Amino acid sequence: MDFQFSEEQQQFRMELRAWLKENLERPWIEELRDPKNDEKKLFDIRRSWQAKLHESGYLGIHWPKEWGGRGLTVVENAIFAAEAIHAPPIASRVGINLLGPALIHHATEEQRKRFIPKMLSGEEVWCQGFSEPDAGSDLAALRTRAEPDGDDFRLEGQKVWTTFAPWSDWIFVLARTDPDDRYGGITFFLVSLHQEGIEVRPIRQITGESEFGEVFFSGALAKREHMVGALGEGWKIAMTVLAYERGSMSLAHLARFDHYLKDLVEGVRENGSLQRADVREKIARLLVEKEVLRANGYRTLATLASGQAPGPEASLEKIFWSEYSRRLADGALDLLGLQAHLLVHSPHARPHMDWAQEALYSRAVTIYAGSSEIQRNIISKRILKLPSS
Amino acid sequence: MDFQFSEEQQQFRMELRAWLKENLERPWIEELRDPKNDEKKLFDIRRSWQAKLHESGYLGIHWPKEWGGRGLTVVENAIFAAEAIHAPPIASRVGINLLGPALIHHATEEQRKRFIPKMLSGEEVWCQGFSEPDAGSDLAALRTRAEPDGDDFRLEGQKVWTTFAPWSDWIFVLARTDPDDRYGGITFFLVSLHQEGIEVRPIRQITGESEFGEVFFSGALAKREHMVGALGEGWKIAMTVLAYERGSMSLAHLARFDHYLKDLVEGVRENGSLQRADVREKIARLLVEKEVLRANGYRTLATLASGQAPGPEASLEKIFWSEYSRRLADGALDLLGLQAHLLVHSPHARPHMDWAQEALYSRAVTIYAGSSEIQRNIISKRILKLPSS
Amino acid sequence: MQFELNENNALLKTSIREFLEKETPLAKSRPMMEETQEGFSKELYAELGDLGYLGLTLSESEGGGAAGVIGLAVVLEEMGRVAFPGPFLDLVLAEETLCRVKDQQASQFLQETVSGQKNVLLARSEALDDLERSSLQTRFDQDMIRGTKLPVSYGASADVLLVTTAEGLALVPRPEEGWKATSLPVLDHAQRFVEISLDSPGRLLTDKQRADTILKEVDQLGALGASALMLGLMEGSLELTLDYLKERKAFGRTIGSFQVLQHRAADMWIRMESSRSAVYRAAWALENSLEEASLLVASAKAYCGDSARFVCGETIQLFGGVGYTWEYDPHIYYKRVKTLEQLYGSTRNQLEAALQSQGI
Amino acid sequence: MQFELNENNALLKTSIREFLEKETPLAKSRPMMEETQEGFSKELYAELGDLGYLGLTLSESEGGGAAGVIGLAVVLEEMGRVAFPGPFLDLVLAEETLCRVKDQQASQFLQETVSGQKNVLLARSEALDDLERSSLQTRFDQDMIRGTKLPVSYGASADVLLVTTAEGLALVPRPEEGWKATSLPVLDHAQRFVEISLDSPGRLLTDKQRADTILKEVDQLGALGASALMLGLMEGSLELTLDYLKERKAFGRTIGSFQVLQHRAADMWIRMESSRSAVYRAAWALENSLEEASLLVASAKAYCGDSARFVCGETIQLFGGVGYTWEYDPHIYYKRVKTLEQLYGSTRNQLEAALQSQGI
Repeated sequence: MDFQFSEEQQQFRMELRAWLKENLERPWIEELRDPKNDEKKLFDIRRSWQAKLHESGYLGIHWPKEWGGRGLTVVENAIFAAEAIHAPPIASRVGINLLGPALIHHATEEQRKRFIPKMLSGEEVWCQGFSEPDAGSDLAALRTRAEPDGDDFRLEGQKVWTTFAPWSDWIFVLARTDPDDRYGGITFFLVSLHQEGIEVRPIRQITGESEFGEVFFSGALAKREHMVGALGEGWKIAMTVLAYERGSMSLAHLARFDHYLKDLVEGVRENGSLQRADVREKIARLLVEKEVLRANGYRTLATLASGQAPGPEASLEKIFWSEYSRRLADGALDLLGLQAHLLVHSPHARPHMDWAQEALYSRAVTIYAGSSEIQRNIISKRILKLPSS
Repeated sequence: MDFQFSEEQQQFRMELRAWLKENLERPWIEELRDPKNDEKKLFDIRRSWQAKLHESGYLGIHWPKEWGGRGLTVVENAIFAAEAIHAPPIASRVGINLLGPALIHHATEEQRKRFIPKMLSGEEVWCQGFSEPDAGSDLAALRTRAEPDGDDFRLEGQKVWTTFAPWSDWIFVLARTDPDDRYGGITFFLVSLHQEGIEVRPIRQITGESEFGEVFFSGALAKREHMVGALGEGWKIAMTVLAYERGSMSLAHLARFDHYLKDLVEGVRENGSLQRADVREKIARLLVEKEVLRANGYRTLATLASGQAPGPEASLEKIFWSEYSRRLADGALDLLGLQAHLLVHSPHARPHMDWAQEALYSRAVTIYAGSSEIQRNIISKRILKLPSS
Repeated sequence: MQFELNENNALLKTSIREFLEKETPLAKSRPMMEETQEGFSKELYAELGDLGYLGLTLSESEGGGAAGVIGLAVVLEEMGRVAFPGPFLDLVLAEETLCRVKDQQASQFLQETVSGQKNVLLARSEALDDLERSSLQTRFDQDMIRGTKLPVSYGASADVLLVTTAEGLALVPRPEEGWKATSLPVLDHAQRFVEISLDSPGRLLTDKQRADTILKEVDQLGALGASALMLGLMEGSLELTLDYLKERKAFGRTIGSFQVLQHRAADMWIRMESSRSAVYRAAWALENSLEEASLLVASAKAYCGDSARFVCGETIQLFGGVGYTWEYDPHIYYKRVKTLEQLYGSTRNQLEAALQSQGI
Repeated sequence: MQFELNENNALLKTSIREFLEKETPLAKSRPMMEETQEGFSKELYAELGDLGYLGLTLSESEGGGAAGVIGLAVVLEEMGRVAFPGPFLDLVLAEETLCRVKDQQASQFLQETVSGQKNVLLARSEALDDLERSSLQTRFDQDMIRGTKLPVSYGASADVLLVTTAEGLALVPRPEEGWKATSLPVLDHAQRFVEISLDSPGRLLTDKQRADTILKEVDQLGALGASALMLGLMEGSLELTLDYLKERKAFGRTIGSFQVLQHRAADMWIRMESSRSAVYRAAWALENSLEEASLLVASAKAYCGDSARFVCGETIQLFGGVGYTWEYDPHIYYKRVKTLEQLYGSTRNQLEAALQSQGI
């Protein structure tokens, strides 16, 4: 039993910290607060930050060196996530965190050579084409069709909740190649967004931003050489992608939560209520749960570091961090009052934290990447082996 | 809109209060605390208290005068429940609160004459034979059979969770008269416990008491003249019994909760923690919820007083008071510490309140009389009209 | 014991519902919230004035509708149901303040507010949080009001402000050059808050002691009104939810057939109906000036706040992805509720008030 | 980063589990709780001594097993799983106190406790609630200890008490005529608490300052131990629940096929597994004397308390009627948990300790 980072890992953290001090010019929240930065501009900042990280070897930290990675482990990757909390998110987060590992496991040599380097450099930004308007929680109900066209395929259908679709270059798509086989009739394609037969429309979120988009396919080309795995293996590959989505990110969220809770404590200190016993109890519960979340995160990290793939236990972490995130944001809005409601560019807004955005965003996290309800279904069926109804 | 008691009702309350002052010698909790009182002795006290109430016209307050009632309304009945909080519970609570109204609505003239007067006087104590080991939440799965025997019937089977079975004289039983008709094959019988073919075994509860019992039938006689309603009408009658069980008792519970919360406030005042903001918040929430419970109770009372039968809305009250009862007891155990864990006869136990008993009992109330899960099923199906799965 | 509305209030409920369903279903009102500077339609408020809704609670001699507290609750519940935008409740509270000060100029402004010609609004708070301050920083001195008030609800639209100062309650008509009003955009994009720095001529209406008495009464009405709004917001939100649960399909079934979602909806309904009991019992107690009104109003506000957070939040969850889009309506309800939890006496302050009302 | 137990602890887990499954399944241990005066089997504790479990955490030079904090957590988790009765944790804490005082008589008592011949127990609390008191009322004066301690866990079975006094920590062997020990029966019928009035000869082992230092360390072990017990109680309770959900039928279905009950069970499992992460991370930090140990131990105790209340309470609910009977086992778990929430640093005191460990 060991919940500690090794000396080498601590060394990595120190070097990274120094590098960030040198290279990160402005904390991300200041970019967000800067009225000159529209959404497009902000995305460009993410893109160039990604390029900078790539140059310095801080992308694909736990990927094999042969694929442009640093050849370290998930532990160093988690350290990076924790340290880079004030840096811009990278542009191709979805590509690097979700598609990358899937390509390393399931793609051909040619495909890896073709896609991984440009994914890392940020030259090609990726988005994810899984969900559809009638296939959200019930992902296998997806209806986007890939119709054979010579050696290749033509896509017809629609994807939704596609993060950063408007600024992406490529999309990885689950498409139906057999209408009669619910799971075995799904295939995994890599598809260029820069072609005819594709239309991208932004979706405005309740925060007012348009991080998401819809992608419409009407005869867009999906090349056979860009099919990952065999025909009909899409579901299997998608499940490993989703496991990565659920499993490996607790520590990145934790770094956010550390920062947020610190701001909340500062806030109640400033408004003079930190000594109230009711305030203390609420903050203490948030502190305690955060440590439990961290313990869960380290435990998963230990499992992953020992080479095991993320299993259904990942559902626990997804539920915990997403529901914690809601309790934390609600707690801040309760304890800081309307100050925490102020939008980031408002006078009197807290300088280092955008609580309004976080409070709204915390309503999304229990829905996306498998809703809390779906995760509990998974636990009760796959772990507790409770019978189907 | 009016949430007030009329002048006549206030007058009734004042007279009752005076009567109680005169007639109640010892608060019930002192009887409970008295080591000389075993369970049998306590039940005798309940019996003689019931007789005293009956003499003075305080039983069946809202029943028609012709059936020995006082001819007032559910409102006066609720006032009685609130005022008599320190008095012993009556012996035949189940008979008077549940069976009585059902007999008034569904029984024949002869049956009413035969059973109601002795039920009121306490000469005959009643218990309820609905649940079975394999028919709890799923009551219609009951299997106790009533086999024709000449004009009459013979019972075979087993009932469980029969409150006060060991000290009762009669039981009202749901029995199956047609094995192939789930709902229409159930009939309602009044059955004497003092006969061959009946065995009563006490069930020990987690409090250590044996308020409940099991009743085993092996050929016990159920007379046709004691069948209520027609053959196969038992389910319908049972549903009105259950509606009374759910619907009319919020205010009796409220009187308990008023007393409990008062004790909790006294307790934290005595231990010196009443000024802690965390303690204040917890108590305030319990106070606020109790007022909401009262508002719901008055609203139901208004509905019942206008002559309407209790509907599926009764499920709301059952859920609210039972879950509130758990929050209240848990709150007391949190705020008073081990003092609230002490059994009633222990040194240092709170003099006017048995929190340990209440904390355990509060785990039963969300199970009996239709579990919280069953009540939510009823609301979602019958009120919100959500589709069956 | 009776829970039904009396005839007048039942009629009031029908008429305001008809009006709102015609004039401000969300399809019509969202552009007001999202595309106008004021955040509401001045024409519509003028119409509300013409129809008598703006003077709802005032006595007939003051040109009002004498609808009482229950009538106010009825109207606000309906407004909540469609997430009606603008300062309706704030205007009512300003009116209730004006009619208590017995001042000629105040009476004139009162008439103009009732008829929808002028907006008189209260400016009281001096901080964004809900913590109690020992004293007000805004001062009245030699016919001038100096200080900073924030947040002031819809303060940019005010023609006259009723300003609390350390010396008492002051009347401050908007000066020609305007106040220094800084916009404070918040999570609820439909709301308009400003910070107002005052260095303006004004007049003291009452001394501090009398002001405190008046505002304590007005605060009870504010808390009750916000509770009724939240009750309505829960209704509107739950209606959306039930429709969606009955229509949306997943895994080959209507999602409303999943037991977990059924029980969630049952809990939402329990919260809503219990809030209804609490709001109307409190309204009745306040209307009849009963001793328990303080406890019941505080209880209603605290309970409705917690309940509406749950109901309107779960609506987003049950809608899934589309619940997080700007296009769909659940966020309108949720955001409004989050703001109302904090205003008109925040939940934690109401909890404390409930205790104090019982001498605890 | 590694979560698995090392070889020694894995072996320890296997052996204690075997022992407990053989010696004290609930069918065998419930009569100890329910029908004996002591509430546990002295023979069994002697056997635990023979097998070395009573000196588990002590160093080898003290005749102990040197199993460390993680080893202790392993054993207590298993004891929780079968709701093992008696003062095991209390004995460990007394031993840990004795071995820190460096006193010849204390060392002798330590040996006798390790071998299961004597029960040495701590007597510290002077009130039934968990509120902090400014000073101890029990006094040491002229070789006499005078005062009242309550509740003292299993105090009636003690041969020697370690008593906190205003002057420091005192050693009080049971006098021939016995103490005035009054039984304090509580909700958890398996527990034995007494109130002890002392007017007995005794000896001061350390002064107040040193006693505080020692007991602060012992308290951390106590909180960690109680957390591990609660983790085990959750495991035992959830095992019962899952078996029941898979076997019991209603409405023509196995009740475990109802989605609402599935999600409840999922929440119970989440609580249990998260408690496991928290307990072992805290045990690891304490074993390695890391700075974050204070935070992690306090977090584990607070989190396990809330979680075990939920898990063991819902077990009763999911069992339905039979869950409320004496005969079935769910109440054994639930009652134990309710007591543990209050003892070894109550939840609210641990929450405060967590904050203070961070300088908040």
